[in-house]
Amino acid sequence: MAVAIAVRVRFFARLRELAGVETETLQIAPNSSLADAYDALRARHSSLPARDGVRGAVNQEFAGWSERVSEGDELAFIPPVSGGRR
Amino acid sequence: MAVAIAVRVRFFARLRELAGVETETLQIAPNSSLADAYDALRARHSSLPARDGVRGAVNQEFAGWSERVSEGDELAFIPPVSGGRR
Amino acid sequence: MRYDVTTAPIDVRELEAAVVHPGAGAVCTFSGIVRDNSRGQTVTHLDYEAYAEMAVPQMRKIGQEIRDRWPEARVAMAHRTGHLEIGEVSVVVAVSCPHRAEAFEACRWGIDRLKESVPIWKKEHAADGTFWIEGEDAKPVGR
Amino acid sequence: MRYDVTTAPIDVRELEAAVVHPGAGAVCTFSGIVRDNSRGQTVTHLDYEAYAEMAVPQMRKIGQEIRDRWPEARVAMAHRTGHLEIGEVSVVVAVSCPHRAEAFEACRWGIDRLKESVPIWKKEHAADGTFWIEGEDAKPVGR
Repeated sequence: MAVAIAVRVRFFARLRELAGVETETLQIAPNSSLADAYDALRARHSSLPARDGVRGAVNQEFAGWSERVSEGDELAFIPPVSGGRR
Repeated sequence: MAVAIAVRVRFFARLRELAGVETETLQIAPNSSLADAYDALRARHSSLPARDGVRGAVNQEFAGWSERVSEGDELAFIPPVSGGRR
Repeated sequence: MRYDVTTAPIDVRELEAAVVHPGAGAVCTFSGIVRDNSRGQTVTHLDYEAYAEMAVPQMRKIGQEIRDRWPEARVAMAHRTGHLEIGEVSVVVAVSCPHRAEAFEACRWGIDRLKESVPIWKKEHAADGTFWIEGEDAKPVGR
Repeated sequence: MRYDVTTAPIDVRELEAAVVHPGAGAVCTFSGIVRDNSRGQTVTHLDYEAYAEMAVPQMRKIGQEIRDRWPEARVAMAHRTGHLEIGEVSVVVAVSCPHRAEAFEACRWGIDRLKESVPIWKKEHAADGTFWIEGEDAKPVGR
């Protein structure tokens, strides 16, 4: 079994500015969750905010924090969308 | 006091076709109501329908059947507007 | 505010331009289009007839009623008359507001009021004959 | 059905043309416009950023949800990205239906869903600074 898998990470909008990067590659233990991936990224980019108020997406679909990530996945961490008053 | 006043009458859509005229002048007793005017017109144009389902307007404003008409008024008799399904 | 009854094709963008201003964040536009069917029958074309001297003031009144309810709304309305082919625009109501909820509500209220109180009539030419459309009723021409 | 995320100005008429067909009697179009004020402050311009590879599929999904609820609806959506000036159109949802009630309902449902689930963000340049707009919150850039 592989010791690590590689996933592609994308940050958007305010998170992109806080992380200081737009895309990066993350090496993470097999069977990690989306939450594990975000925590690993926060360890690297200390200005990233806590998970609440952030949504994750895996392969261009919104995903829950407990979703498992796989080799080659595209993860995205995104702040609330612009919404705007109705 | 005048023995009669003159009002201008306009018919629209189906009523115009049933009356066979678009505009005409009606001589009517002073102090007549819009209903009186319509009844006088029905005596003249027998194919005009009964009042229910017809609306009257005086001087380009919807008016009740009991509204008094005055010399020189423009009366209009109009079927339900096209409405259409919501 | 702009209110037209016209035999010329309606320019929807022009009506929207008439309601847009720097404080308007939302524009809702309703367009009524001539459909190819009605009452389960094929429609070939329509004729609209208006009492124009009354229709335009009635539209203006609806515009004022909208402003009473949604004071920040700006409104434009147009109804076409005469011969219309399938796919042509018969009526447009455009409303701008600062935000979207009121733009939708005001526009819908405007077209509903227009359809019940503006003296314009539709004559439908269909496979089964020619009819005046009066609210829910279709009355054969000549009867 | 048509779904665009684009840096070019949005052609509203083109989107409406994409939903019109001979059975459609009603078109409801919502346009979001850049307003000159927000949070009581003067706005000078906006920047929109999209996760385009996800935004277009999310729009398509909303279009399918609309068709589940209003099977006769046809839908077109577009969102602009990049630098936008006051008065420019940022987003459009156009829906056609046979009749008007469902056209209004489907269009409103579409823009509400778009605003909550399509990954596009607004950066507001205002008199009091530059902010990312996140739902109800305005977060100063860099914090």
